[in-house]
Amino acid sequence: MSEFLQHLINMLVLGGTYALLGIGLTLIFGIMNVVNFTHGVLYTFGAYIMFIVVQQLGLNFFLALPVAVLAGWLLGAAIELTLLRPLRGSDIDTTMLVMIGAWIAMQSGALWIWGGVAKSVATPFPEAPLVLGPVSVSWLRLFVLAAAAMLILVTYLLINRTSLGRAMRATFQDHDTASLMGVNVDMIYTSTFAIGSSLAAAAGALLGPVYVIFPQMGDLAAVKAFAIVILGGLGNITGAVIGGFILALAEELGAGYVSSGYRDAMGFLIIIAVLIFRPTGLFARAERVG
Amino acid sequence: MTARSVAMTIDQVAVLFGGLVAISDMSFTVGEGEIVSLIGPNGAGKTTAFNVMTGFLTPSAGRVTYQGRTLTGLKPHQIADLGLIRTFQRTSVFPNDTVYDNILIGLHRRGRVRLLDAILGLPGARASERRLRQRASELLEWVGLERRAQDAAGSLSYGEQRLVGVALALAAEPSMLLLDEPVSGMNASETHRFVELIRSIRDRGITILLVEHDMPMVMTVSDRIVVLNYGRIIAEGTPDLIRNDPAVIEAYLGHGVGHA
Amino acid sequence: MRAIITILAVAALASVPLWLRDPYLLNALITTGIFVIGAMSLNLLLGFTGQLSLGHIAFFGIGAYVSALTSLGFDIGLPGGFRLVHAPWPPIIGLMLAILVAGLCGYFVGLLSFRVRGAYFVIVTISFAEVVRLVALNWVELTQGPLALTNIPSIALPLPGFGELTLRTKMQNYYLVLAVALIAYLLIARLVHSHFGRAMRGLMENETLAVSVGIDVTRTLTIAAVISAAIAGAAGSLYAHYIRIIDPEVFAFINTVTMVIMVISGGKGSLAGPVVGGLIFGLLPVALRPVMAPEAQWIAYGGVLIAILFVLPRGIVPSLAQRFSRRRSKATALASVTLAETAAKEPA
Amino acid sequence: MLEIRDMVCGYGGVTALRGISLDVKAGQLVALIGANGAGKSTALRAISGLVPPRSGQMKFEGIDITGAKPPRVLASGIAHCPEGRRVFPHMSVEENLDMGAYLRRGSGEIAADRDRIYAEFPRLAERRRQAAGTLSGGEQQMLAIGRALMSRPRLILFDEPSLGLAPNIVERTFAIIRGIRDAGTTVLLVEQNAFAALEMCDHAYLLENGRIVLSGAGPELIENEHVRKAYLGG
Repeated sequence: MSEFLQHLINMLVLGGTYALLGIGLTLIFGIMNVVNFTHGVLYTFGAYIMFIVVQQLGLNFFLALPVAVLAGWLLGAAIELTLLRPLRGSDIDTTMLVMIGAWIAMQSGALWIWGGVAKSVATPFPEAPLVLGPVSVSWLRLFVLAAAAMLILVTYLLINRTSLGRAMRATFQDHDTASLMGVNVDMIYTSTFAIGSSLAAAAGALLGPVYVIFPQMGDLAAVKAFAIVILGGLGNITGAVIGGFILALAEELGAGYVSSGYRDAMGFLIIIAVLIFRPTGLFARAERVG
Repeated sequence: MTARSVAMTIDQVAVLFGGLVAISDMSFTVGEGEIVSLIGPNGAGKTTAFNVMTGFLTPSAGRVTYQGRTLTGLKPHQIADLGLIRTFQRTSVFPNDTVYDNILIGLHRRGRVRLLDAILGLPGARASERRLRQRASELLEWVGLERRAQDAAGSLSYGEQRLVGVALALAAEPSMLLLDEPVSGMNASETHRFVELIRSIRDRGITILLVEHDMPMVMTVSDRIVVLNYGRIIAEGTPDLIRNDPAVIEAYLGHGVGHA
Repeated sequence: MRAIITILAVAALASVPLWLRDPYLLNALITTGIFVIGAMSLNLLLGFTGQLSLGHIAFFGIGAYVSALTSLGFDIGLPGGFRLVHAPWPPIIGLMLAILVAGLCGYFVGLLSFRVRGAYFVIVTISFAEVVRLVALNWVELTQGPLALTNIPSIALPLPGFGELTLRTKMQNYYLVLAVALIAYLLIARLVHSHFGRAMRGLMENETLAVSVGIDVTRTLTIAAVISAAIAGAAGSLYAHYIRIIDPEVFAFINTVTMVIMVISGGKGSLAGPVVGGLIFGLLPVALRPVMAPEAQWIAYGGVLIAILFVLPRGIVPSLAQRFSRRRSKATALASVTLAETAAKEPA
Repeated sequence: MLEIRDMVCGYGGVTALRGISLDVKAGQLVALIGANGAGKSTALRAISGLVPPRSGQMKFEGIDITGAKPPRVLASGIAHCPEGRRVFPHMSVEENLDMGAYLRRGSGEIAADRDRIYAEFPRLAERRRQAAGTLSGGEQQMLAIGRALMSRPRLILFDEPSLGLAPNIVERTFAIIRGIRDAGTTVLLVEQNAFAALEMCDHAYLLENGRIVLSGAGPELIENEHVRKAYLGG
């Protein structure tokens, strides 16, 4: 029983960051109809920003997170402006392949700059975990959960309570009519991609210090993000949050009770199972942002 | 109605999208060799009805039978195998292929050979290819597109694309043809030629169900007209009857259009 | 005209080992040839049915593992205390089984995944390949996991009356790969020019219309998937017996991407496209190796993929063909314009 | 108010408008009629900037708006009520109306305008929290009109407002459009129901194959032999 409780706690911590990853991807797909293969690289990028700010520049750990969010935002905007804007109106296969090209180039770039050796980040949190009865959780992981929850909340409010968010939702539902309402659709696309990218970078910056940082770390993260988005339904933010926690739970249970080697297979198995049995995602209101 | 045998029966069909009623309780029949038109304002459920009849949509209630067989649960290609073939409202061609190749694709039902025979190029498969090519040329001549045979279908005018769509449907050897707004986008002379074509199709024993907005055309070509409004049938009968039906005039024909 | 070009190309390729003595280059040509076969099989799906399968390497890898295990033998425990022991069989049977098993996998994957299209289909295929990779990595008893299967025997061709010929030299393997590539090319060419090919093209261009004239989507796409997977399996088998060592990294996503680049750059939907694209992108790393660090090569790889999609979205072969026959190309260009226009006009 | 000169416009290889010139005078209701595919919708889409014109010139209140993107056209005072209503289905009625005022600042004035629209269309007020996709066709049409009004336009473009609506709703819609004109907003109306459009307009243009072939006051066109034959069925 206590083992199960421990898995639940781990699930909560992991699920928060997974949700963050999923929201970014689902926003970009939902609004722009682009399958963003660079999502994992942005995750990696966020983690390296954390490493640079904390380890190389010696600055404050808590400052690194907003820096990573901002850097992710800028990189995302740059990708959108250079690679996606010129291809507006092309079919989804073309943008998907272009994103794959960008992924290969950027990941190899990370390998070139930082090398293949894994890096770790020192954190200001005490080594000793917080023990609550039968379960324990590290302070760092608690911080990660809190930060992820805050970012999810901010994103939710942005989408549902601001004029920009309303314009994003309108663009998702009907981009021509949104532009007739005066929405600058190009600007919405760029912001959407930038916001999604900054969330991926934030997830990387949060999980980087928990694990280790290396150039290919984003690949699995990307797969997990895809699994989450498919679980929740493309374009569905609430679905992505729930999907994040479901995936975390499946991984915890898979690793705990089957074999730790198959932990990372859970995401793929979920993808395959959902697409075969419920192609619109677990939550029926699939085609929706907000 | 005459003593024709019934080809298709639409029996208490209803279609709901979410809470929206697209068709409510629709029942009518089409006799063998008859030309029946389905008319009504946009959104009245005409195309939805077509989609139900050809298996692209499953009705929420009721059923469609064709030549005694219930169509419920059949996939579109299985319904096509029964000889029930449709055309589509918008561009219904394979745009990147030549007109000739379009017809060859349409001849799919006729050209089935075993996969291995086709790959190995066995005589059976080769003979079948020859027959298909022969048939494709005949069909092109029938609809009057032989001069366009080697042009990409997507480069043709809308009117000509409509004809390709019909030729494609004919290639599938229909016993009943469902035409969805075939003359929209055609000019007067093209429409006139099309009416002739429809008659020649019927003369070969093919039953025709037509959805069309062009009232003069509908009034000339139809044996019988079914009028839909709000997913319900509000009138049914010969063109003369429909032209003078007060309910139809109010709901659809309006000012004077019926007197074409 | 087309036949002459094909014959000349085959003759040129066949003459290579007669004048090229550099074993390193010959080796590169053989592995490239194997990947070209894979690319041709991918083109059958990508170019002729319009389905972007990004898990294609799964069939290649399954072929490699099936063939290797058939010729090496294995001894594994099954649930309930049973053991499954398989004694080594000749590699040529391994090749046959590789084709069969990969084709079978193609059948099941096709059956399941064609229910979803577009982005979903892409993600299912990627996931399938990754799950297979994880199984290869974790089922150590069967696959040795990351330790790899080693000492895989070379293919031996039975020659009636003469015993058998074991293909040890590079030249022999070169001709084997060339022969298999030719068979695969002809098979695909026949298929796409047949009745089935037309059905596939119809589905790709306008699925609703194709269905309405009686084309069975599932059946047609599944046939394409089976043949495509079987050919990829054959390529995988050639790979295993030529390299003689395989590990789970054979399933890496980047290998699928390499095949995709070969197809897209050469020209999807053109028979010669994957061959041309495959030769370029198979040999480019060889040419770049002395002048570029591996990371830089990969950056260039990604950059070239993007550049091709921007500059030559239809691929090299169709673009060249366009120059040779202006009239035909005009028609297709116009057609694609009309298509774009309808897409622009019709609200989703 | 709106002057269009020799506008050519198309998609890809197809030319939908082959050089049209038309004028909309302030305070008038101008109708653009023609067959399916004649280019009526394209004309409106070109004015509002959804389709960039290939050549020609457009001026609104003397200011050149040729090639301007939709937000700039809207900001200059032209609203476009699109074909098929196109409300945002997953947004509430109120959010749809607010989208109409997307470019405006000043929440007080916007709220006041919203209340005026609710007063005009009480059905919308009752359903203000409901998702627009669940409204009936007629209610969606009212919402689309209300949304267009929320930008306080001086010219409204209506694209086939009667399309797919029941006859009594069509009647109501036309009455509202006349009301908008009577209240001082200029209207350019594209309509397949040629008779109704000609009856209510101040001036009309007839579009055939991407060209304007006829223009004149509504009653004039109704009497025209060619129009009677081709569009009024007699």
